[in-house]
Amino acid sequence: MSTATSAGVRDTDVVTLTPPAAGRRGWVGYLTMPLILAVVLVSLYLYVNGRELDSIEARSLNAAALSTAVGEHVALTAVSTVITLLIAVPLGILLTRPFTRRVRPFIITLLTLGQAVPTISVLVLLAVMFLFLGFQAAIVGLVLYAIIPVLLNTMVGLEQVDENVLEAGRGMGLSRFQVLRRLELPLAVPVILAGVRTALVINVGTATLATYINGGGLGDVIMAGLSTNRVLVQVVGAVLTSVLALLIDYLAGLAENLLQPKGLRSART
Amino acid sequence: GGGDGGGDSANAGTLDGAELTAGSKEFTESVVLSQITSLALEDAGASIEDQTGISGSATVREALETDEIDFYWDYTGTGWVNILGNTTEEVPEDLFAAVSEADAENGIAWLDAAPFENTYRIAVKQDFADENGLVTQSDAAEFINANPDQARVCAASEFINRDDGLPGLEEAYGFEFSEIVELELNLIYTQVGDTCEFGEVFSTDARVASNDMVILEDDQEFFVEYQGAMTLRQETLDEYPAIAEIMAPISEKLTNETMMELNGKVDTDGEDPRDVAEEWLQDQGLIGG
Amino acid sequence: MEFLEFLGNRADDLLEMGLAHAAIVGAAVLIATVIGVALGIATYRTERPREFVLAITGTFLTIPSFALFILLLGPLGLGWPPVLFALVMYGLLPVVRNTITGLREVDPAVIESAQGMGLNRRQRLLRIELPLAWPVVITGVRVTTLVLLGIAAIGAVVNGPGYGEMIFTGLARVGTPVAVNMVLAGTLGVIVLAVLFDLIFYTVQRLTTSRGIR
Amino acid sequence: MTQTPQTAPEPEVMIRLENLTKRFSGTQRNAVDGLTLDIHAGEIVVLVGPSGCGKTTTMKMINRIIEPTSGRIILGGEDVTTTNADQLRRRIGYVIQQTGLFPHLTIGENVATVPKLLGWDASRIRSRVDELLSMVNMDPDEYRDRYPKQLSGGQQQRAGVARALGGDPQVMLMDEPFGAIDPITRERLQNEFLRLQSEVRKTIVFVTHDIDEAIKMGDRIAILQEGSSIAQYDTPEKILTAPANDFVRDFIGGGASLKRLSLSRVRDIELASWPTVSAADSVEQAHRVLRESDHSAVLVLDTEGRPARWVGADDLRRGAGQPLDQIGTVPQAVVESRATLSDALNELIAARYAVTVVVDQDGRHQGVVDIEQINEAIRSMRHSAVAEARTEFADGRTTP
Amino acid sequence: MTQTPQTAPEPEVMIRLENLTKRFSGTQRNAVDGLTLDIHAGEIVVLVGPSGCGKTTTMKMINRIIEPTSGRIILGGEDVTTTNADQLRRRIGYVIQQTGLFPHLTIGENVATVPKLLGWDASRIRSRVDELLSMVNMDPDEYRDRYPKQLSGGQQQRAGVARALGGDPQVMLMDEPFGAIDPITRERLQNEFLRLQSEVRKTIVFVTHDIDEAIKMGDRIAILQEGSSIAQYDTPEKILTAPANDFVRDFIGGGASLKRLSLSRVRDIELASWPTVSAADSVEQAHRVLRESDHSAVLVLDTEGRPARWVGADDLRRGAGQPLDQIGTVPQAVVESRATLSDALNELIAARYAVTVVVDQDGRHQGVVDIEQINEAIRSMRHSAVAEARTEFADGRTTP
Ligand SMILES: Nc1ncnc2c1ncn2[C@@H]1O[C@H](COP(=O)(O)OP(=O)(O)OP(=O)(O)O)[C@@H](O)[C@H]1O
Ligand SMILES: Nc1ncnc2c1ncn2[C@@H]1O[C@H](COP(=O)(O)OP(=O)(O)OP(=O)(O)O)[C@@H](O)[C@H]1O
Ligand SMILES: [Mg+2]
Ligand SMILES: [Mg+2]
Repeated sequence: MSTATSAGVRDTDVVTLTPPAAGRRGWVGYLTMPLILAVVLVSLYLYVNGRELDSIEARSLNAAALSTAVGEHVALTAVSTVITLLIAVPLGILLTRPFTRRVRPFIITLLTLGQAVPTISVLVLLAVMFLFLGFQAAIVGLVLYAIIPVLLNTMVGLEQVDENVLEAGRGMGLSRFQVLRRLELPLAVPVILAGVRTALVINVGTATLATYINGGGLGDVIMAGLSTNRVLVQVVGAVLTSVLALLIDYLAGLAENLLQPKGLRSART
Repeated sequence: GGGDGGGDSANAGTLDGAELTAGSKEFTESVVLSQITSLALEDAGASIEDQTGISGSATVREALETDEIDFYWDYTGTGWVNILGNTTEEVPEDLFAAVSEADAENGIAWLDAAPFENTYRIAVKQDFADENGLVTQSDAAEFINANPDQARVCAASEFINRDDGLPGLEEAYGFEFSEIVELELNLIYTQVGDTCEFGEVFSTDARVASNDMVILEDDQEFFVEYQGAMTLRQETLDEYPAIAEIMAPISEKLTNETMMELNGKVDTDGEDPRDVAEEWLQDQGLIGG
Repeated sequence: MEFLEFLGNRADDLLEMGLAHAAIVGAAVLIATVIGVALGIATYRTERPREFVLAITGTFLTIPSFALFILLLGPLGLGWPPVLFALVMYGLLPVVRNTITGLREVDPAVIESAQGMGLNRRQRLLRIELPLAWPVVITGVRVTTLVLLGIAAIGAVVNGPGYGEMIFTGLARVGTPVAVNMVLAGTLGVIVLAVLFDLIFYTVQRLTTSRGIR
Repeated sequence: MTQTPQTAPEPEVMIRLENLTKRFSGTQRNAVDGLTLDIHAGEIVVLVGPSGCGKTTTMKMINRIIEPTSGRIILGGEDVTTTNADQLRRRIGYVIQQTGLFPHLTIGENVATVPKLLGWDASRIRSRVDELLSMVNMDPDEYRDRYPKQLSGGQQQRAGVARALGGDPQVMLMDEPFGAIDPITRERLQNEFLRLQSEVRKTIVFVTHDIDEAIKMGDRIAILQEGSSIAQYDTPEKILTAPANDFVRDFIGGGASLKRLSLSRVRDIELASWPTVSAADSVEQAHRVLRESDHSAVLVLDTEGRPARWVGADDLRRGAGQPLDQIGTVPQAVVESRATLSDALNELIAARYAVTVVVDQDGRHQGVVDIEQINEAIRSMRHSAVAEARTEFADGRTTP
Repeated sequence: MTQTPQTAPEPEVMIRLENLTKRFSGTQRNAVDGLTLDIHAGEIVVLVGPSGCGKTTTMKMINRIIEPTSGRIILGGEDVTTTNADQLRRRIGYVIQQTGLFPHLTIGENVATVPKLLGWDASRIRSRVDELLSMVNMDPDEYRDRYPKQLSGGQQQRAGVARALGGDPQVMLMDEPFGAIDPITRERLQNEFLRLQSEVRKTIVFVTHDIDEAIKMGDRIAILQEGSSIAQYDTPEKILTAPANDFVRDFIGGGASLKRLSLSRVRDIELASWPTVSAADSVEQAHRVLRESDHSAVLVLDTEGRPARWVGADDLRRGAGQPLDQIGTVPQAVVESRATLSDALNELIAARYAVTVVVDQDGRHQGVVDIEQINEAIRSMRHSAVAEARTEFADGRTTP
């Protein structure tokens, strides 16, 4: 009996149409993630500092090397993400317009391939077949890899928008473009952003592979640890990567909160 | 147990019933060595499962320690630095003894090392060497100091980070590469002459020759010579002491030249490592035909 | 020409690797979907757990595969077990994220009427919310499949099954004539699998999405 | 002053709302503010009130889709404010204002939802679905397999009603269920509902903006003001004849008397008599009857006693020699005695002689209704309503 | 037989639908089947018809949200069947049946949509939004910044109407715009609309299920049957008094005569006279007047000529000695001459003496309406409608 009751209460707590702070987290809520990440970083720093580093470890674990790596990593992620968005979102929009119905499956399949090719193969093939290396090559690999999550989510997001709303919009004389910009895109934001955030995280992770082709980034640190079997170095590299991923995801979350129209915030938040 | 006709197969049957797993790193030499070992042990009656081609030194070593594999070939330098966690600022006189002794504490036995020595080297394109008269590392140092615009090096992470690698090299010869292009080890061979003028290579790698490269002579003997040796868990060795006996004569014959040749057959001629190993063993009469 | 010859020579190998690759990715996707959807369902209504799950599954995706495989080698050994495990870990995020997003997008009026009819939590979820969120969820699964097809190749570092072996052996031989062929063959293999998987997904998506919401 | 004098035992209270309050976050006012209301078992209670006054919110609190900020809900004697909401809801059918059909399910599947929940077998579900669709005037074969988006607005609404009826719940909450339906279908649905209701007495809370519908459907009507405060909670008759205040008067709008007429039937009033003759009678006979009365025409009845003709003095003169049922005009304004006074009035005002002929089921003449009867009926309703209201007031009873 | 005799010049045709047909894929029947309809500029045309008969589909074809399967749409003389749809739509306001508010925009932003499109400046938009919200009876300060989901059903609908009015379009399509709104607000909106319409004559196509609304709002009513085939397209008066067929009769439902009354005003009929006396007159005077008439009471007027009292013979007897305006009863049933006959009847049936007193704007007595007047009015409407229909038929003209 009591379980049933508590289940009921929990259930309806969630269901109530007016949660105390639907989508409007308090400052505490907003600060949680950065705080956790800061704590992780500080503990890592203290731990590394407390250890006697041998020359190999010292070569990787110094402020200059690490900040370079982080900087490069951020650049890799940022550039690849921006390019991904520039390609995938417009493409997703195009592919949901009626006039592309015919070519839709082909293009999607084509891009699917880009996603499926192991990034490592892309990098190797670029390097070996085209002698194409470095930052730019890494970007190609990353972009190929991240397009699909964004593209598919863009398309699904756009297709999910309530037909009545679009009809009302068109009925008011909004042009196709205006319907897209003012109604479809804002209403698809949550789903599109889900794809973008997935892509971001994937990019941060995959960017470590750039080290194979002189792309730089935290992959250098991880690889240094891996190739010399210095666990500490590996851990530092990996933790920095994860922290970076979570931080970027967190920022994307903030962006989502900003971009996502308030009227949409799920009542059941 | 008689044997399978191999006349000089003195070991026939000594490993009957042994079930072992062979491991190796991903590069050709490691695989070939492992195949040689497998074939030899099989010849002695063991049955071998093949888990060769594991990527990364650390991975293979971890696999050995966790019983996933029973043996693989490693290098003393790798043992000293990567496994035992030392740096190469001062390398002991007898590296093999030091490593095998230290690693015994981890329960890992190193069989006697083979005569071939695989080590880091810097290589350049043949044309480039000819053009600039580069024969030794010292020539290179001089050239680099004079032509910083032609002083890029392709190297893999391990080399870049080890004291017995790039940092030490530059210090020893008194020069500095203008740019370090960090690449996956294998990608270096195709990039030298393109993205970079100099490349880190392994001394026994057949791809040096096949890609028209020459190795610069280490005239100051900076590079630590890394000997290859088979490693296995002490308990395995205790159980099958015959392994050491079987491998000793084989090891002896593995010289630099031999390894270059065997590697070349795989890498350049595209032969299967196991076939290459078998052919060599038979040619040498080390296993029964 | 040379490449075609190579393909001809290694056709059997390639087919076998393809089956293995498909099998392990298929299994991983299945498991990741079950776990991911379950996690999504368990957390989509409450902010803290939801963010927590997303953070964790996101972190998984950032662990370098090499490091992860070495980590898994101890408990899981070589071959398919560590690969499967790692693939499941990597595959969670897209599924979880899209499940959560899909479920949160369902029209409140519809949920309300389901509630009004006395469908309990589970029934609402299974009969109303999930089917309505399905296009988004299955898109996540599709993304996961594609991501995993690629990552599975890296499983070769612990001797996992699939085209990775071909690719990595090729990589180890760069500078030799066969290298490009091997990498290319392995890559093509993955691509073919991707097309096949995507075809399946396309069909599944069409068949499992109600006409009423297409 | 709240002593309760001996009154007739009240029917069981099915839903009791006690001081129910809801404030939505971010708003200044309570959407529902301390609403207390008893809904008796087997009754249809209609909620009417200005848009935004809290009707939907109240309904949603009853089945706990919205949790009250404070107050209690008692269903069949049991406090359900904190019990399992799903259990509660399965006992309550709910027609949501926005229809809320499940877009991914066909109409048939939508309607089958609750029967499936209840674990009925497939054939029973199927026949139930067909029955419900037919009931809401939708051809099952045509609509069963359509998806909601393929229906017109009114069709969607009807499907929503059918769906809510699926499990045959004892309590129904219906939020403007017939708002988007045309008058003919709507009347059919209303009648169907009332017929059903007379068989299995459900407890129904019904929201509508159509006062006529409220009057027709409601056993009681609650007229709500801003914040769901009750302006009047009473039977339709009382609300029409004795509105509690100006708000109520305004709300029922013009034509309250006319509306009131639709609640009384012709058989309930005393009919006026009108001079009649039989078709077999002679013209002279008719002349005589006419002359003796102060009316300008006589009603000719056929052999069965059914009204056949209006015959006036002129007609008699002109049609001399013809049988009585061949002259004069055919009566147009004829209603059965179960017709409402409103029907009678509608005929009357357009009828010759301003009079409506009343017949029984077999069409036999019963008498006539003229404006006097209507006037008298209305005035007596008024008096009794006022008298009753006074008594209640004197008794210190609040409205139920 | 289609020669068109000289008739008054018809107003310009704003929307002409020519043989418009729509079949949805996967259905057997045409949702709209060869509809031909002329809508004149500046008129409100109300579409009514059974649920699912194709009203919404027709509306959506007019602004090309649904492309017709065949047929033509001519807007202001221009064939728009194939022109740019966006351009077209911007000239047409559209109130969608399901409100279709943009969920991600506040109410203010929703309403501002078209003004923004038109590039108005911020302050003009703001004041327009406030004006429109007030017009639909929603306090701008309270609702401007809410999101659609925070509104009640009726509030959402009103916001939808406000939004459609935003750009002040010349043509409006309104699909059940007032369906979910309470009677008071609805009447206010209707009146507001009619007032606006009398100032700026828009062309409006209006769908409703409320016949009274149709009668009130429509310059013409199109009663549609299945497949949008026209059962009758005529003025409300004609439809009520001369329904074209049984379908129409059924559709307008019971009480057609009563409804018809709401279209005529008291000032349009000849009033009956009733004996009056002045308040200053003596009781004897009143006695005399009463005796001379065949009525049972006299109406006492005050010095301004406004009805002050009903005084019957009894009253005179009992109240002897008192001034006339101190005895008898105060007249309750009083209407102004611009009231509808329906209002008059409503009063009449409940009034003492079954009579409604009619006064002018200043409250001065004009005469009375009793049942005879009503009866006569209805009957003459009937006759003229029938006569007109006959003429039209004889002329070979089809319904316009
Ligand atoms: N997308 C569609 N696919 C198939 N049939 C449809 C579709 N939309 C509408 N219909 C059908 O077309 C007919 C006309 O629909 P429409 O919405 O125009 O009716 P309506 O007159 O507006 O009805 P209501 O008064 O109920 O709103 C209906 O029978 C409906 O079932
Ligand atoms: N989620 C919400 N947040 C804030 N205010 C709300 C919310 N939902 C409803 N309201 C407000 O609460 C009041 C009551 O709303 P409710 O929907 O109960 O009205 P209603 O009586 O059903 O009206 P209608 O007849 O228009 O459907 C309205 O003023 C509305 O604006
Ligand atoms: Mg409501
Ligand atoms: Mg409609």
